[in-house]
Amino acid sequence: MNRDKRFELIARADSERICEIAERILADTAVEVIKKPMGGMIMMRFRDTAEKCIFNLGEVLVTEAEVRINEELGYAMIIGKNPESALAGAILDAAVESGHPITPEIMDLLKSEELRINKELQKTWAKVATTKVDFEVMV
Amino acid sequence: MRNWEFDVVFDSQRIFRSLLDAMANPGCIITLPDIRINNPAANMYPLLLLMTLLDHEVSFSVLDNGTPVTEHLKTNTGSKESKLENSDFILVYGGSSHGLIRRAMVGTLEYPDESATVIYDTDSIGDIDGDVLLELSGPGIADKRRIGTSGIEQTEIEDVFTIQDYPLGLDLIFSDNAGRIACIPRSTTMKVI
Amino acid sequence: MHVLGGKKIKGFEDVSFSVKRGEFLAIIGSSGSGKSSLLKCMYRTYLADSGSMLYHGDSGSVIDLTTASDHEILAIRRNEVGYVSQLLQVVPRTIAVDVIAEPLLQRGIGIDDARDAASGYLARLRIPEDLWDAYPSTFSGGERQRVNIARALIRAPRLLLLDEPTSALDPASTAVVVGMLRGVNPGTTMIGIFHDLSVVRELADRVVVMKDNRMAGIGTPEEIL
Amino acid sequence: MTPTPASAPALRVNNLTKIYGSRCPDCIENTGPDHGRNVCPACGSVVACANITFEVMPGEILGIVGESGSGKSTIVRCLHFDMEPTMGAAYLRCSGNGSDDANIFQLNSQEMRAVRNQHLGMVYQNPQMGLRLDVTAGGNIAEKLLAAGWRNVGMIRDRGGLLLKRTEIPLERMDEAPRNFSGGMQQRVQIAKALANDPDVLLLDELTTGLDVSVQARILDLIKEIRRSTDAAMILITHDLGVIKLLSERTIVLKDGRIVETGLTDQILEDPQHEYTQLLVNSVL
Amino acid sequence: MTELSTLAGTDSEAVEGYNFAFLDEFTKRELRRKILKAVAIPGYQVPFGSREMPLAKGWGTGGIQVTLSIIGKSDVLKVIDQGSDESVNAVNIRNLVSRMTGVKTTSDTSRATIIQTRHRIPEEPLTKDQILVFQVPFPEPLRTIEPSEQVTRRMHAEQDYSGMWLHLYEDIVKHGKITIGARYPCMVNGRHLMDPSPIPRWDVPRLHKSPVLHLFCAGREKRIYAIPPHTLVEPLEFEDYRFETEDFCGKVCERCGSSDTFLDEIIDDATGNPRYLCSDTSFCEKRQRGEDV
Amino acid sequence: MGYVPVKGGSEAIKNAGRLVDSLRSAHSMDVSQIQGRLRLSVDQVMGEGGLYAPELAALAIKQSDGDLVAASFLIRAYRSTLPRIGYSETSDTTDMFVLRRISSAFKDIPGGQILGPSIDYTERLLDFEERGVTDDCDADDDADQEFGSEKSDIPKFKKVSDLLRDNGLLEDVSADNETSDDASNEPYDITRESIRFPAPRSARLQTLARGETGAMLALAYSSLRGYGSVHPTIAELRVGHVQLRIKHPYTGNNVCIGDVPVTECEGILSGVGATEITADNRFSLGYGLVFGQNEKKAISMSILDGTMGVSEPKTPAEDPEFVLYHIDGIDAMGFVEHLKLPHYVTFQSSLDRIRAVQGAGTGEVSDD
Repeated sequence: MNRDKRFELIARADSERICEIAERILADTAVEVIKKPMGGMIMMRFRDTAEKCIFNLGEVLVTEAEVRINEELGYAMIIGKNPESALAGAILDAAVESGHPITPEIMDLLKSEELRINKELQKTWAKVATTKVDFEVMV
Repeated sequence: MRNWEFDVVFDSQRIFRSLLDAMANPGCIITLPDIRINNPAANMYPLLLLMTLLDHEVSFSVLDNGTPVTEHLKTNTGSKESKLENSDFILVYGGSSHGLIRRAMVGTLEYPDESATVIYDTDSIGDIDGDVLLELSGPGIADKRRIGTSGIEQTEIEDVFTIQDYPLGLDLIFSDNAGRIACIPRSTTMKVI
Repeated sequence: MHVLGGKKIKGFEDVSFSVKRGEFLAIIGSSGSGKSSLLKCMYRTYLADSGSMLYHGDSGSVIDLTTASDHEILAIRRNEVGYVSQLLQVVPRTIAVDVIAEPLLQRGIGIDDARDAASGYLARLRIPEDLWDAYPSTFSGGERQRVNIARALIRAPRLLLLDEPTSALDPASTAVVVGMLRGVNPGTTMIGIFHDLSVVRELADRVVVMKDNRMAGIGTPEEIL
Repeated sequence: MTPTPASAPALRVNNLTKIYGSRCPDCIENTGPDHGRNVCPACGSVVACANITFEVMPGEILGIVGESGSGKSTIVRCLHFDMEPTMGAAYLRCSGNGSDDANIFQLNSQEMRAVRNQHLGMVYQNPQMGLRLDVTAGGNIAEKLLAAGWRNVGMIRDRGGLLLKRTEIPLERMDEAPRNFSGGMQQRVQIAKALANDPDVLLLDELTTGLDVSVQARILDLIKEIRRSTDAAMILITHDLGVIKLLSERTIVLKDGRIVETGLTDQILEDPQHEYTQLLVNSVL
Repeated sequence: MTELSTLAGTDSEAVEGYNFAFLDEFTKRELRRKILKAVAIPGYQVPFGSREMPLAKGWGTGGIQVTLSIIGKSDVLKVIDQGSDESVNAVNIRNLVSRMTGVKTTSDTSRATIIQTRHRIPEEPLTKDQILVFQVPFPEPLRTIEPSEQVTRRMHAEQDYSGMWLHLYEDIVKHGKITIGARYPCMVNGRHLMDPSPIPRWDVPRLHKSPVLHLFCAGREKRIYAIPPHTLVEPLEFEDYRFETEDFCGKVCERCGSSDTFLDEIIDDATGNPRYLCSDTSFCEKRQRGEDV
Repeated sequence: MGYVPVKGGSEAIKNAGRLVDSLRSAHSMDVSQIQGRLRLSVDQVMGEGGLYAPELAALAIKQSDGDLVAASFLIRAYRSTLPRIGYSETSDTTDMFVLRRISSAFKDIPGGQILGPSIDYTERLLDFEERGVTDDCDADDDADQEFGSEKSDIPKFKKVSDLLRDNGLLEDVSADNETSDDASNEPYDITRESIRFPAPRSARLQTLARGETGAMLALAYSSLRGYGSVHPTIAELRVGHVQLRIKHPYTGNNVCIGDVPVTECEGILSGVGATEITADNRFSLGYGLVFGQNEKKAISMSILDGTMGVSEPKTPAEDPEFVLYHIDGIDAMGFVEHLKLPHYVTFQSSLDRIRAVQGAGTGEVSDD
């Protein structure tokens, strides 16, 4: 799992589970907060499909945080206003980078989160698929 | 060396108020608040002004004495360096742009504000003495006001004259070594005496 | 005034003559012989294809009427050259006195002065006073032609071009017009087309004869007629 | 007052060209009377007028004739800054406006407005374009005076009254909105407005088109009166040779956006040189 | 509290709280740059990217953005609406600024360094060390005669104000007088026509060559403009139809007895007759106390 | 005495707020209930507030007693306090996780018509059983059973507009737009710069995206109904999730931090009146995209995008200044409501004038 993938999964993972691991890291590891979790906005840019013109749709509330563990930086950004999750995410990111012993556990968590996320998508899609109009039948 | 930090919230507010005072009272000599920063230039005051005004929404260019100052401004403000023709802010060292100032943005009749603000790094400014003596009148000045500056060339002032075409034009800020500033916005009528 | 080698398709060609200051030159010839075209070329209502017409102005300047700029022509029309057409070109909605006064107004003379001068001409032409404020379109042919000539004379032209000014007139009116023309300032040069040879005898110093679109001769009335 | 050939033209126009559309290098070559079209076959651009060069003297009325679509209105619209020419220059000899070296098409919009306010008058075919129909007749004239810096209501009303009288609008209608006026009266108000600033150049665009004959006649007489009493150079745009004959001493004939002939009006009418002019004259007479 | 929430929670300042003077620093910078341009081109409306404020649009969002972008810890703020420090809008704005900055507030005109106002200029003469910030609903003086922004901008560019003059002329023709009440259009520095915000005509002459810096801001319409000290501010007027201030026909304030102030006219509950009181309440109180103002 | 609030304004303001509290029912309401049950209100508030933040939007709705414009306004004001961290990578809806996708132009489209979550096709009858019923939290699981959950690949759907374009039925997009990347074609940002006219397309789309649903609906309707003649056929209406992607600060790669629900409408502007078929005999499209599920706004946006493209505006909906200046709910609400503020001074000024004019008698101006 590369860093990008890890970042993405941390952003989408269950907040409680992330925080739980982060607490455990904090218990035995010196974590330096570089960027306190801060609410901010990302302007969402779209390309319209009529004239392919790029425009600003609107902003998304996010929280980002940055920490350092043993000279290794960790960074996380999540959608919404949740300073704890963002900070926890950054701690997990830095922990993996710095080779923290808890790394395998983090990896397991992220993998299981990935499965859960996919499953939920599947489930939603399955529901949506039932609303597809079958024209053959209608005729 | 002690690490002087620029307080983005409060230092820039105080500097801005000095600048506003100076811009509203052209030719009036205003002393900037006592703020010190680490910087690569001999005279830190023009940089203080720019750190107050610049951000990623605007662009600037530095004439002469370029690289370290430019880099400092880029890192500390997030502002973009750009060609003089497109710069919102222009910092001129050595008292002359050697005619380049004539290419600076002067705005359009619809949007005269889309024009450059020019900061001159000067040796000193004062009420009566200096290499160039100017007599000013116009908004912000009750009757007439005199200002003298050293370290700026008269030809530079004359170049600015030629492009001031109210409401189009440039707004000038003179900044000297002792932390004094004086402004000459485009609305000011000036003559060399 | 010199007309040299003028040529015009279906108009006239090879016409050369000169007219001295104060001289009255008559042009005669059968209809279609090119007389009228010749006169109109002098006034620039027609454009000559070749040749030249040198007009010696008051100031000693010489203008070639065939090549002068439109503005030069307009200037001499306004100040030096008059043209009397066969019939009065009626100026709509303008009373007689103003028709005559108009050239003076164009020169910037005040309306009252111009009307005074025009009234003088109307009196000399023996137009009844109650007609002065009437529209010339209601006038008889003779009256109209008198107005026409007055309108040309009021600017005291140095050169007056007359295009059959009497052709439409009865004998009495013709006599008045002839009288007027004889009374014109002796310094005024006149070139006129006439049908009535008795008028020519009475007025002309010299006569040009046009035939088949060419000049067939020039001389005193005695020599020609 | 008398203009002489030596006096400078009130207006000089050089190579005025207006092209609508994308333009290609051959637009001008591909159009004009020789081709009988003003639409460029290569790029579809419309060459409204091209290479228009002429001058007008103070006090002179210059007629510009041509059928609709010949580009005549484009010329005055460009001169009045209602539209921007594609190419060309125009020079005004403005009393007191400095040198006449300046191509008025290159002035900035503020300067153009000053030139228009102080030196130009325009009468459009449609009074709606030249008047604010809901502002009083007096107000319409006042607007022009206000633009030229008049700041005394009494004097403005005196001048307005004078102009209305001159254009035969009853004074008691001065404070009425022209929307309620007849077409002829609206046109006369428009003329009064155009005259308000004693313009050096008066632009008349089909000013009698669409009016009843008797109404036309009064307007034309008014123009004659104006010629006598002012030194304004006038450019008279019309498709009506009768109007030209009555008012203008010189005439330009326009076809497919080009000048095909220029001359004294009587010469144009009696001895037309260009085939097209001959057709035009013959079809009228 | 867990270690994590403590670490994250110390950011209550950063996430839950607000920056000094509410606005983020980028916003302040933009406003400051635009204010400087506005000062450099007196009377010209500088467009800016107005932010939503915790006040309704039209309730002083422009004025407050300017106030918040210039205010510092040592400033003393006064806020008035209709001349009064206690008018609902003034209270609301004063509370907001005070909460967001902790600066001192005052109702005493002479003690304030920044005065934010809606519809009035304080009666007490102001000094060169004060800044007057106006809340502006309509920054565009030409809007009365032309709805399109594109067109009015061009009119300013070309200094094409004859339409406005015509409006006054027609007013005179119809009513015999210029009938503009508040928001009387003024020429600034002989170049730009300006809307002085809806101050009464009474206050207009006080803008002319005043020693104070005046900043105007319209939040909804996103425009900033300024009149520097000692600037020509001339109400549009004709030689024979002069600009006129409100006439109180010799009425005096029934509280302080002033005859030289702008008066509020109030219908008496009991009698139904008009009564007159100073619009500037702080000034009125000073006079009542016999202070020299 | 006490007409002019010399003292006591502050007190009255405090009490006015208390009075509002007293009118609120005793039942407290959980923000998550609003978020879960007033789903479309939340979406509307996020769109008009210009900030995707469902929890805060629900809070805003609660705080504003259900006044959605007021709630959007709370969101906007909150926005002003947040720094903008940056811009997302430019996305489009091609890779959308589709919840709903219909076309009214074609009976069947590749991928099919997917009705998704919609009450469009149900009767509008008040359901009295809903009254007083508390939400059953287990209902969701029951539903899951009903829908079944067989494994299937989640499909991506080709856009109907692309199909039209491939068949040469749509206007070519300008080459500038097609090839440009973010850097060379910086879109206008109306939250940073005040809009100016003529407005670039990017400014138009952004203003529409945060416009007030009701105002846009009314203007779009005016054009459909007769004040204008844009009457589009919906090529495709999509509701679904798009990924929010940013550049990772360390790796520099394009990474996804989550999904944002949006509604998109592409209207084919052909057939009726002013929106003539283009010069090259093709259709043109009007575009609408909004946060959350807000179909009437997305459709209105696509109509207004079309009306504002008319070269010679004749109706309000065709005049970009008219549309863009008047659809902002927060601007409009604030300014209309500001009339409640005291205007004693300005009215006094007007009184002075009307008395002066009345005193002057007739409006005649003497001519001497």
